[in-house]
Amino acid sequence: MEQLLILWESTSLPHFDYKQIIMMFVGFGLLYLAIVRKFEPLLLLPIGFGAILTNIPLAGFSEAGGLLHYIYEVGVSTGVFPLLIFMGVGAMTDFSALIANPRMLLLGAAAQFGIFATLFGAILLNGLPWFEFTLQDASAIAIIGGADGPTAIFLASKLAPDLLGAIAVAAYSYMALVPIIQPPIMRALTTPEERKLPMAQLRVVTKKEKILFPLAVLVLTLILLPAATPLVGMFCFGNLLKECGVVDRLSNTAQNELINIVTIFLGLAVGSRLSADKFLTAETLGILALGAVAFSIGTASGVIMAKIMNRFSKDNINPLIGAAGVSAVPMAARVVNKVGLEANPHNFLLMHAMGPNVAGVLGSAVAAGILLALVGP
Amino acid sequence: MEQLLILWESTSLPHFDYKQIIMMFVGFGLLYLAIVRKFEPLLLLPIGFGAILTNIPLAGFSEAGGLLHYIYEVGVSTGVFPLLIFMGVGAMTDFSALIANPRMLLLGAAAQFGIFATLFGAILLNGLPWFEFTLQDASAIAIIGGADGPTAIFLASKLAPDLLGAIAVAAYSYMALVPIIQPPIMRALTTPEERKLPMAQLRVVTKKEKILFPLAVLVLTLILLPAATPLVGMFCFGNLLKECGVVDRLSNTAQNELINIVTIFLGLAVGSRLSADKFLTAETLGILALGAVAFSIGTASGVIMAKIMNRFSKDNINPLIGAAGVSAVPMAARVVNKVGLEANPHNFLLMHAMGPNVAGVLGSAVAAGILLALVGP
Amino acid sequence: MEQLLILWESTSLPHFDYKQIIMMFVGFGLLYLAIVRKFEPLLLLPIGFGAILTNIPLAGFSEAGGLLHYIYEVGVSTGVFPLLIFMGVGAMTDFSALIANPRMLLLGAAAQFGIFATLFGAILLNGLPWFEFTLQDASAIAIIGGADGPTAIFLASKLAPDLLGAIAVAAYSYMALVPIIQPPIMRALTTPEERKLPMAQLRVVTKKEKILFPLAVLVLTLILLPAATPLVGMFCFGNLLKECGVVDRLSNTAQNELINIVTIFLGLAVGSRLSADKFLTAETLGILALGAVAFSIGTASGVIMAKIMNRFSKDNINPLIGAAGVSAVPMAARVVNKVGLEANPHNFLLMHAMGPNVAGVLGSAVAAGILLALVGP
Amino acid sequence: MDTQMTDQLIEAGVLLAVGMSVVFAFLTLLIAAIHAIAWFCRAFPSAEIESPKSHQKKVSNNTSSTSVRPQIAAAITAAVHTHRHTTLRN
Amino acid sequence: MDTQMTDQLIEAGVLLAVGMSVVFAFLTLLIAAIHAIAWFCRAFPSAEIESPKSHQKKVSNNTSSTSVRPQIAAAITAAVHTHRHTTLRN
Amino acid sequence: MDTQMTDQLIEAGVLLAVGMSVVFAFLTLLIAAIHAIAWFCRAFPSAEIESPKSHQKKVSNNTSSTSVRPQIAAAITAAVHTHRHTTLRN
Ligand code: NA
Ligand code: NA
Ligand code: NA
Repeated sequence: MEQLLILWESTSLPHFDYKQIIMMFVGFGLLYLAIVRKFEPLLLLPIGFGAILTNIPLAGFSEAGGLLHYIYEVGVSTGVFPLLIFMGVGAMTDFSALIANPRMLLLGAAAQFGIFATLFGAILLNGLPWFEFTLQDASAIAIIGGADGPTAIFLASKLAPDLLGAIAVAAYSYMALVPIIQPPIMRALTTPEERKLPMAQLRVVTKKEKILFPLAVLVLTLILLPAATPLVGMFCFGNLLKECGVVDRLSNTAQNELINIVTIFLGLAVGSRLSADKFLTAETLGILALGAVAFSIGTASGVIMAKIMNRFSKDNINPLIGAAGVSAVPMAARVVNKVGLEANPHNFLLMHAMGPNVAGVLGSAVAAGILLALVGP
Repeated sequence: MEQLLILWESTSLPHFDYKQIIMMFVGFGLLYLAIVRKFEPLLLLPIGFGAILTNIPLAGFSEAGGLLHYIYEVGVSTGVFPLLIFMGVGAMTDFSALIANPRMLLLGAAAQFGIFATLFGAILLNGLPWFEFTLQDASAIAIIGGADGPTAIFLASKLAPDLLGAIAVAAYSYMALVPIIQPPIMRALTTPEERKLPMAQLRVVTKKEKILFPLAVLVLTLILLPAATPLVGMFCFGNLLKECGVVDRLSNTAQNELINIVTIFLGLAVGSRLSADKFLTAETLGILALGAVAFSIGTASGVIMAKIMNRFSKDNINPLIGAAGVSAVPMAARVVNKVGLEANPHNFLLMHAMGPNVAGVLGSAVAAGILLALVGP
Repeated sequence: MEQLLILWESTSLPHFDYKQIIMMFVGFGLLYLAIVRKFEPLLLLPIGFGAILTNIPLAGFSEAGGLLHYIYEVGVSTGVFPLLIFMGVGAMTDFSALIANPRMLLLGAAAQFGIFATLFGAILLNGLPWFEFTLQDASAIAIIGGADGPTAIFLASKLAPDLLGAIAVAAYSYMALVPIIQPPIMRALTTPEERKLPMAQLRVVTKKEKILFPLAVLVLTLILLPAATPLVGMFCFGNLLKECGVVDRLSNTAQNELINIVTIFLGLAVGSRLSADKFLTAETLGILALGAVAFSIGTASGVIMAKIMNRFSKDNINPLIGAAGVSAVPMAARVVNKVGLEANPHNFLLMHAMGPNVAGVLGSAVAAGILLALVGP
Repeated sequence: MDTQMTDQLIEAGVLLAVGMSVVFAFLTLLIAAIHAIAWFCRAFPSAEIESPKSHQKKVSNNTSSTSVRPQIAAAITAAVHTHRHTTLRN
Repeated sequence: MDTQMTDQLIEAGVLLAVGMSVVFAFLTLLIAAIHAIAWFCRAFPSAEIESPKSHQKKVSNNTSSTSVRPQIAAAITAAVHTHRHTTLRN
Repeated sequence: MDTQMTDQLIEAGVLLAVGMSVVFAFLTLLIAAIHAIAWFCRAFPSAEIESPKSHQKKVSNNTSSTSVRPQIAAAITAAVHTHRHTTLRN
């Protein structure tokens, strides 16, 4: 009889809190989005699974001695995993389109307006009784507008670790929603004639330029914005591994096995932050709302900047490509291409949109550095 | 002269304990089994090498600051390495045969009788003056009957860390000995007619079923047996990575590079537990004996259960496939196939035996969870 | 206004120390050597990048909480990374040429004279006012003459952690300079007739011999020089993984993904030791000078030993192959082949030089073990 | 046989009974779950998640299985091309 | 609207102004840098680092991309060979 | 030259003598060991461990070298098939 009681006590049934059950459904929801809807599955699937595991009573995944606890402490609270992901993304990124047309950097800059504008939104939400975002919280939330997962996780781990789970989920969800969020904004801000604009073919970029580019980015960053060097530095390191041509072994490993291993662990660790007390709060709703705002403003800013540049440029600049400035590589560029083809079936904007697209990665890493420098601990 | 003395003192010769020499021969014996006899070489080769290294005087591999000490502390005493191996095994496992014929799970359940029956053996051994197994020790030893390496290592690291080396060596050795241990038991318990029984072809399983299966296992486990979720959860995670079809990058890495890296480290770390004071004891002999008992009982239980099921089933169930319920994937299933072909050269049982075979993995993970819940710390 | 001041304070400009700027130029210089001159790029590129990152003011890469700090503490100060590299190198090394002609080991032994002779040089430098090398420092510096990167890093991490950066840079730089340093010495010590000497073809080596070889090396080391077992043991482990033929999965991973991942981290971590206070010292100049001396003496000793052996051998021994005894695999063997072809365009010495070449790896690991045993902590 | 061992044997007996019951109960429930899944999949057959191409973003899949195809394609093209020329010349 | 929020909003405004200025300044400098690089590469075109084969030492590159080619080559040879025989026979 | 340096130089001399002796002794013993191994392998030539296929269990080897072959085979089949059709049409 006593044994039966112990057995009953060793099931989850007498220990379940309804909030944990809700969080497990959130986890299953993320798995659904990842598998069926194909929303950024590489991250959302491990995040969803981690969310389920961390909310199991008695299993202790995220308590001292638990698997997810170790992974989180080793890789996320130190900031190591997002930086390694960034290195791998750097080793996968081709900057040719940007080097051939460097003005595209201005579009990547303009799209960061979404980040800084969202700070206001977060503070205004504080007017409502359910919210109490500090400026650090607001900054970590606003970076969702940068549409860059590892940047968001890195900044959140430094500025607002308690919000990390919700911020990461929001960031990856909105990145996956780019094909739904961006087109209406792009169409609203452009005329059909603008969307039809063809662009001049890009020049060929030499290998030497591609090698010198990450070094130039590194030098500018270390002089002007050293707080951004962890992110930008590792990104440039990865890109240099790829472009230098003498360490293909390391470049291949950085963009395949290493990033895959780290992605599995990072996803599980982020998922382990989706505990009921941290996620089932008004803040999470606020974060989701603010993320959407940040994303939309960033898209609009990029398009508007592109319209302005088109007016003052002697070469055509199709305003649609401004939307790619939010990053979300290469999804945003593909969306630009698709909306462009709707207006003009012979106008392939993909390569032209890759310039602002990768510029957006740099732009949001720089924005993260500014926030770290000005409101960081 | 003094220098010569220092030199002499810096060789192993004046420091050798005869027990260390014996342990090195044990290590070389494991290398022999791995390389020449091809006994589970992926684990036994690193274990054997680790056993040699850890017994070298003055080298300090397993003392504070030594390589094997770090690896053990990071990966085995935390339980991280066996869980990652389990994730990788999950990503390699195809549950089609089981989903097509779910009754096979009963065979995987019956074979766990070997585990629980062995508890008696361990306690009876305490009647002899050389043994003093606690119930925790007995449980960690009994899990050898589960014929699953990472499960045995994980449970031993939690319940009986001092016996971990011997338990791991016994588990992998007996898994390698499946083709020798099982056939006599299988033949003794079945008639030639039974061994000739053909089985109906398995139906095709849809991708959706394969995706939902690991999730169903996870849900049942987290509700009924949360203590088993570290093992079962990571196994299901790996299987979901494989089956979902949207994260092939991660699935490939989990079943190749990541599991290979962890296997190297796990093997070395387990080998580092083969020190003289822990291995050259009567307990080790007891563990080897009990392991063989557990294995044999498990095999017999599986076969007997299959005979019972065959009697009450309208479709034929060849009793041989019950032997595959101990797990030892895919060796046990191959042995079933071989013994079946001896009786009927046209009767290929391999696919039918895969069902109980993978059911055995789940069964022993569940048994480990029960032991953790009821006798765990 | 205050914000602008904060912004100014958050750039590197008011925080730069001129020494940091010099060190960054050192880092860019290493990148130049790696990318343009192709000097051991697999290590020098990450080292150079790490050197730049670690000298960025405010970024804190090598301070508590910084990425490079974590990597260094986890992998280099524990000695784990060089040992894993050595395992991978073992898994890449083919000892056939040495097993076919075991006398070549004497050339690998002779070339270690460069290491021990350099101890005198380091102590004599102490006569100058700028140097104060301890015997431990001198030993760590002298190992540069072993022409083996991971051995040098491992020994330096144990004997002289403060000099690790300079020693690693010197070791890899001189390994890359083998084609420039060695040929003049080789030509000065040999006559054209000697350089033309053809050598007898090597016999075929069986698989069994190749499996037993690493075990024999391990046994000799663990008996006679246990202090060398971390290095030699992991090297033999890697080689056994390769040769045994039953764990190709593990062997492939050890010589590809695992060594690549560790190389990236090891390079960055070594680079993080190139801080101004540790590198911009007279010691560094001394280390560079002594490294060149060690290398040259090692080369000369190998050639002279080969001349002596040629005199007493019934088979021809081309004295050039003695130069390969310093290790620097396979660069030194290629240089031997090239210099040999200059003298006799039909005389391919590459395979013959591989014997002393791999013998040199063992020789310097043994020398490192001796230094650890006699002057170690 | 002393008392302690008797106690331990009783405990082991309880473990055996409880353990095998739970193992059987658990795996029997799993049988039911598999039947339920099979029923569900027959009831709601969706082609949705059967699409072979996954929309992997941001990280191009450079694993051998995918990266080989273009190479093979190019090689085949070249081979067939070469071959046709060869056969034409013959 | 209380004072604290006003303060925060002012702070956010400053952050917006400073942040966007720095982002634009930074990326504008980067535009200049790219132009400088392009000028430098036109001024000093070097074939030196364009050599396709890297002198990788000590570590042979066993990645799939390189190891596949010989296999494919062999396969193609075999295929064409087989095919020719087949067509000859037909 | 002060006493300390003289002491250190003597110590270095001892290290040199001892070190080179040990290195030579060690590697000479290794020469003997290699000869012993060669003798052993000639004396007991076993075909046992020469079998090319390793019995790898539980972990299927999905490395590129093995997984490529079926793909190539399929591709070749397709290519030859296509080609034959093409040539037939021509
Ligand atoms: Na961005
Ligand atoms: Na089992
Ligand atoms: Na050497």
